[in-house]
Amino acid sequence: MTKTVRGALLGAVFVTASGAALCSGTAWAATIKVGVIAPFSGPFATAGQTFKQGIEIYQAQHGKTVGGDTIEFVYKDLDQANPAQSKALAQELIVKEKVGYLAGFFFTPDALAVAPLIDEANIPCVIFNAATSAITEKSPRYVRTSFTLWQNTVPLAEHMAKQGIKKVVTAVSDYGPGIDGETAFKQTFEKGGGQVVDSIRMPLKSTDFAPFMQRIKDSGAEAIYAFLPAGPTTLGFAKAFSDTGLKAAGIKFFGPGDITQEPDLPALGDAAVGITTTFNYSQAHDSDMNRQLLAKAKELFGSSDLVTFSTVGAYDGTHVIYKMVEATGGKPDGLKAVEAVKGMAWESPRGPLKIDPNSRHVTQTIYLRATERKDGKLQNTEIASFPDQPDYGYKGGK
Amino acid sequence: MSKLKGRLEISSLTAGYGQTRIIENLSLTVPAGGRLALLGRNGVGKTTTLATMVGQTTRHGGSITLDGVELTKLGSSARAAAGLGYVPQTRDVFRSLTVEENLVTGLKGRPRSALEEAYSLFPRLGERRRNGGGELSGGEQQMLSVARALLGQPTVLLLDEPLEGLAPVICDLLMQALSRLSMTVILVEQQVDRALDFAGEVVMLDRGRVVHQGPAAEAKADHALLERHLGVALAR
Amino acid sequence: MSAVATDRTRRETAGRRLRRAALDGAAVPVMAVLGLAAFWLFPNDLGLMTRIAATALYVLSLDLVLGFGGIATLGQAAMFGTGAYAAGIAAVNLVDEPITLLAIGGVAGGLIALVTGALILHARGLTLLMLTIAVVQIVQEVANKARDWTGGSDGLSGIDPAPVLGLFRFDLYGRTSYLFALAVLIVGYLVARRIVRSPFGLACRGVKEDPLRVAALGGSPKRYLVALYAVAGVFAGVAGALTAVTSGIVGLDSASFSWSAEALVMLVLGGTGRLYGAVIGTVAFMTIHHILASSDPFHWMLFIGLFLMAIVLFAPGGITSVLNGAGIERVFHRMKGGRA
Amino acid sequence: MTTALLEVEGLSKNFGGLQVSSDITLDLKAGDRCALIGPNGAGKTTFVNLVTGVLAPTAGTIRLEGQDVTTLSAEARVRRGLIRSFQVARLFRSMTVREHLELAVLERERKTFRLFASVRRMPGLADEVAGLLDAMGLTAAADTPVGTLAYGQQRLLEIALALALKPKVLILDEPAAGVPHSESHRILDALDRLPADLAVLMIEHDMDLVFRFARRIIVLAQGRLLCSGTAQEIAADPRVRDVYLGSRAHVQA
Amino acid sequence: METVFGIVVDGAAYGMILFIISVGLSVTLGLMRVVNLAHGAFAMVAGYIASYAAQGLGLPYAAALVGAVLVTVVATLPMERLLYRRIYGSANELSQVLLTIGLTFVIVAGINYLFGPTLKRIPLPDALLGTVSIGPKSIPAHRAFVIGMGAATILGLWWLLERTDFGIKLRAAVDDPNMAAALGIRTERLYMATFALGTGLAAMGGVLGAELLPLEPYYAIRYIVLFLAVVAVGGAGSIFGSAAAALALGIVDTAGKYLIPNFGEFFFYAALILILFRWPHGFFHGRGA
Repeated sequence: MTKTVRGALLGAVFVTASGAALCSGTAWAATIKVGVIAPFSGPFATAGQTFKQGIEIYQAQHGKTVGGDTIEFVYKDLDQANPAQSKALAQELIVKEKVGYLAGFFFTPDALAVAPLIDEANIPCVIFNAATSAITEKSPRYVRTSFTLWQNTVPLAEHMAKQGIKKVVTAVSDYGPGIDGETAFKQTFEKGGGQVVDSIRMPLKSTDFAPFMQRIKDSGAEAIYAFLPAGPTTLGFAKAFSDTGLKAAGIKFFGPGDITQEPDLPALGDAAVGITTTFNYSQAHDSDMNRQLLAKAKELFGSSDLVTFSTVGAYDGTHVIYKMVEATGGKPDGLKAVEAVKGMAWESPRGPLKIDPNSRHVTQTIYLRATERKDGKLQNTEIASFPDQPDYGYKGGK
Repeated sequence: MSKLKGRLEISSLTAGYGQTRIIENLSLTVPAGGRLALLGRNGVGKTTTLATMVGQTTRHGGSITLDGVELTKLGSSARAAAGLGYVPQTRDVFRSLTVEENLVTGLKGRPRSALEEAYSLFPRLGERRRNGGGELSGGEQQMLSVARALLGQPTVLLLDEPLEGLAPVICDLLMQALSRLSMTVILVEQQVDRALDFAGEVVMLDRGRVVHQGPAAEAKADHALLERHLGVALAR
Repeated sequence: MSAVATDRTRRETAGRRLRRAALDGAAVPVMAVLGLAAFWLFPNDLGLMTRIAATALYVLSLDLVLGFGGIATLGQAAMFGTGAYAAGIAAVNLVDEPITLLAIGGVAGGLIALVTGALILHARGLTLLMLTIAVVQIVQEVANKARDWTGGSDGLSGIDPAPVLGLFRFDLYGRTSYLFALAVLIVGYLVARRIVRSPFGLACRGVKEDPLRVAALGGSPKRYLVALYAVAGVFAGVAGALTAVTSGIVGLDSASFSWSAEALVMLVLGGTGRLYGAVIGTVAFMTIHHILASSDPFHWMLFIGLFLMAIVLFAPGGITSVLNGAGIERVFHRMKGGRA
Repeated sequence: MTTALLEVEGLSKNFGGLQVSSDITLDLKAGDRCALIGPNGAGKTTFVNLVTGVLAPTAGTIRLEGQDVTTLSAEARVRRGLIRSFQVARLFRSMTVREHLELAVLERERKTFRLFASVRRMPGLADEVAGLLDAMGLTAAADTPVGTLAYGQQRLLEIALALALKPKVLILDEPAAGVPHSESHRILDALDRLPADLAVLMIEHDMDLVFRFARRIIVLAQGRLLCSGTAQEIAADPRVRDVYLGSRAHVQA
Repeated sequence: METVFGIVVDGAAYGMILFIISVGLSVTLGLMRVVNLAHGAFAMVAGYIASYAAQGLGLPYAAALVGAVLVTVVATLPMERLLYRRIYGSANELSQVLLTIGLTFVIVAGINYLFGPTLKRIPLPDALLGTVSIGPKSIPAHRAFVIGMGAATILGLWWLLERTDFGIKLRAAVDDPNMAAALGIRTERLYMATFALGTGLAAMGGVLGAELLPLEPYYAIRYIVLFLAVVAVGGAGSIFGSAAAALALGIVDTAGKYLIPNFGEFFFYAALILILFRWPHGFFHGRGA
């Protein structure tokens, strides 16, 4: 009895509410809003800051309007990986702020969480960082301007095999991207004739890395492939590597470039010297566009120290969004917008980029870099480049 | 000699633990240098009276003054500083501290050399100065507790059943030591004869109230009085 | 004299009890009315409000163990996360009926609570606190390791529940989600209130105050605590499942120490030992957090921190203690210039 | 009538090297009104804890209605009818008088694991609680939280709680301790109305109460049973005076 | 054999850092019954001060260490008077948790505002760079230094608590606060001094441990569980308990990571559960020092 009453009530409430919402919705202004979800507080606040800087640099260089429409960015703080919160924020951005685009996303789960929303609302989502290959498979409206672990690791593994390195230990943080990296490395390196003598998965919360170093030492490897998320753990790992004498023992340190991201370099200090990484961007990249970007950063924020891979991820992501707005004439149509940028190629501060029409992930040059001290400041010096690297992990990964 | 200190006045004191009221409207006065025996059967509020004086119960009303200084507003440690020395019934020797360390806690800022006073009063403590408080026999604990209180040079000493559980020889020894004291003493004791020998005045309590007050010598002779307030045999 | 005083305190406490009983009775209608009013007033914030409703149920489960059983825990998310994952895995592989999913989450949360509770509830104080932390860390690590089932750190996505009662689809605007979550919260609240007022609830309150005394009445304190822990686990599991169903995704954060700690903060904020305290604390914390985080995404933590400290210093019984009138009365007295 | 409800035989307890109870033997029959007295530190509380199962004895046996309960838990003994009240009122401060009694009755009836029943609507509960409240004169205070209750009433509630469990053997640990003079008659009245077939062991310092209540008195000293007998016998026994009045007895002799 | 030796040495070094930070928490928890969740925040504050002193002001490492400890202690003493004094005693543990979490948030936000979210470091002097050989195992000089400082802390605390009047009074107050007060010991002052001691130890640990527990604003929240684990296992208030617990947990953690790195996290918490089953009140329960 009460059940039916409650059901009826719920129904009535629901019908009225949907009616109200239908009437009020769908009036699009000449201002096009882009919702950015990223960590702006908490341990990963730097990432959000670099996103914001990337966007602001791009807007400072290219203006805030596209064909008469003003592009406005709305920032939402998501301090750590929290998919449910990510979805709620995205929903709020879509429903309340009426954004036409979603962007940002530092962590994979947060990006994955919005897939059903962007499909239902038909909104494109441009990922500035989250690097697990599988994300773009989950919705046709994802476009990614960062990198994947596969993309960085495959050329690195090939390079190492070519160098004649035979025995390698992989040491990765025990979570999705880490395992992506481990798998990519193993497959490629063993194909190239090398041997992975030990695979260590380190708990994400590790603070003391000495035992792992002991294990690496005991394995008799000539080199390590390491991946940890940027931040305090990386610092601990790199310091332990040099402190426990592995570096002195001549063991070579390779990894994706997250490990020596620019904001962390001062803290890493000399422990970072000699680490060889592959990555899509270095602050030290030698090009006019990059120098302009750094100059703009200095002008806007007083310093270009923070500029790193996530800055250009956001910078180029903003470019993609501008192109999407241009292609759709400001009309809200997610699929059409995504369609318009498929295959799009352009020159970025990090080099030539192209959106792969299949994976909607950016095909780019991956650089081999050595971390060294130059003019008293640590930098990632590019020593070789591997052009046109796709996301090797797309559909093949896992 | 300067004027003797240690005049203690308690008026209309009502106290207990939390809501419970153990003593009600209790008043008594001890002159400076006086010795008072506080007697009564088990559970009539003797211990509560002493604990209230050092500030470790819930006071519901009344006042306690020492040489005109109102104590009830002060915290426990300030009362000790004002001149109260306390030897609780449970002795409360710090079990994890050695004998010497226990004595140090009673120094109230005096130099460590003063510890010798305690060792000369109770040579036994000197022999056991390195032993843990928890390792002492009952008698030794009692000596320690008394010595610790005396080291602070109190003007009023509150003794709660110091003889409880002690062998007669030890009781004799302890009472001899106590009889040499010159400060004001309030003694709660089950061994009535020893208490009356020691004290000048006696106050008897029953269920939290004063039922008799007078010179100890008189009380000692009045067997009926003792039976009535202290004995077990009087059903009515 | 003293008789008069006790008489007055008795009258005062009777008044407070009356007010508390009134608050208790009014809680459900007030919750329903405010919940529905919010539906119309803030149609754009339904996502947030859905999360608040689901979280309130979660905090309610903590209130059951802490407020009514005296079990201090920093591991309640173990039950929440287990429920969320169980419902999520079931939704991906087995069923998509939302209410069935809630039931699966509840059973999973209850079972994990029963097993871990039987293991750890002999301990007290800091030891118990550490054991609950250890449990939640292990649960999280299991979820991280069981990548094939849970998606590991990528989160478990692809949860696409069927329409509620076969009628109401989960829509983009979150209308169904919100009303569904609100309904589940209210039903959960009613059930919790029933349990609190049951013989079992009475016995648990006894254990909270003095376990030995309960033993002297013939009851076994540990059995009550384990049972209560399991019952609260069911609530936490349902709350986890509700979050999974309405958000469509489960992440490792749902079984984390920090999510447990956050629940504790919200509960203490609202006031323990009253069911509506859990709801009020959740609404207050999450709303304030949301407002601060959106007005200043960079430094909201400072203000949340100050707010928490202010609560301890000025309203130590939580927000509800102010509602209960203790604070208001004092202020009122002072305004009249009278002395209490 | 003649079978003993509670039999204690050779009960001993050591703490470390300290013998706190040694070789205590006694029994209680239905209808017994027995008092246990002794000076501070005589081991009365230890004895109660041993009998009720809070402490495990070093040696000896405890039988309840002929059955050995020595190894049973405190809860199990309670469920068999061995009930105690506490010396310092040990109550649930935030719960009301009524809630206390409801809990006790529900415990007795083993109904405390009913999660979805309403306490208020348990059949027969309200009536039984009302009866207990009435018997102890607590009806007016029924809905007062115990924390704000006058102390004397708390002691009455202690007794009521014990009665709610329908004991066979009742151990009262200083039922009148801390009760102001003006209120102690209420405790006495309550004790007078205890069910006749109950075996009661009372631990008490207040000799008025002991002599009025007990038909048999047991004296404990230094962990041992010193003597037992009627009030007159105990009053006349020099050993009792000795332990209570100290060596004055010798002085007089 | 060499492996076992390596695990023990690495574990001991890690354990010593945990010990230095945790023992302060143990002392305040044991004596004042305050669940001070802001303890990690105090360690972090000291680390930042030292970092600033060394990098911003160019002070040598030793001066930065001493300065950071002093500044931290002086800065937190008003908090003792204004905040902590209201929440002493075990009756309101929940208030303690809420207040100290709130304080932690404020400190985290403050540090984030002042220093930014990036990692900060305290440059080590040359003497602490490089490695030191212990038998077949070479360990970083800095770790050896930390082990030495940990040992010195144990000895220093032992001397302070066992041999000085302050220590005697402190232990007396832990044993029986009422009796201590009745003997004229001013427990309030004692609490203040103990709070300062606890904060000072946290500060020293924060600076010394900055290489292992890197300085970033979330330090305060990230590691508090570790510190609490040490206190729970060691028994609140016990110095040797804390040392034993920190060493045991350090070695267990190290062994787990070495032997089964994929399940390192399990290993640590499983060990924690087992230890707390065997010693539910910690290794040295009830001992004052």
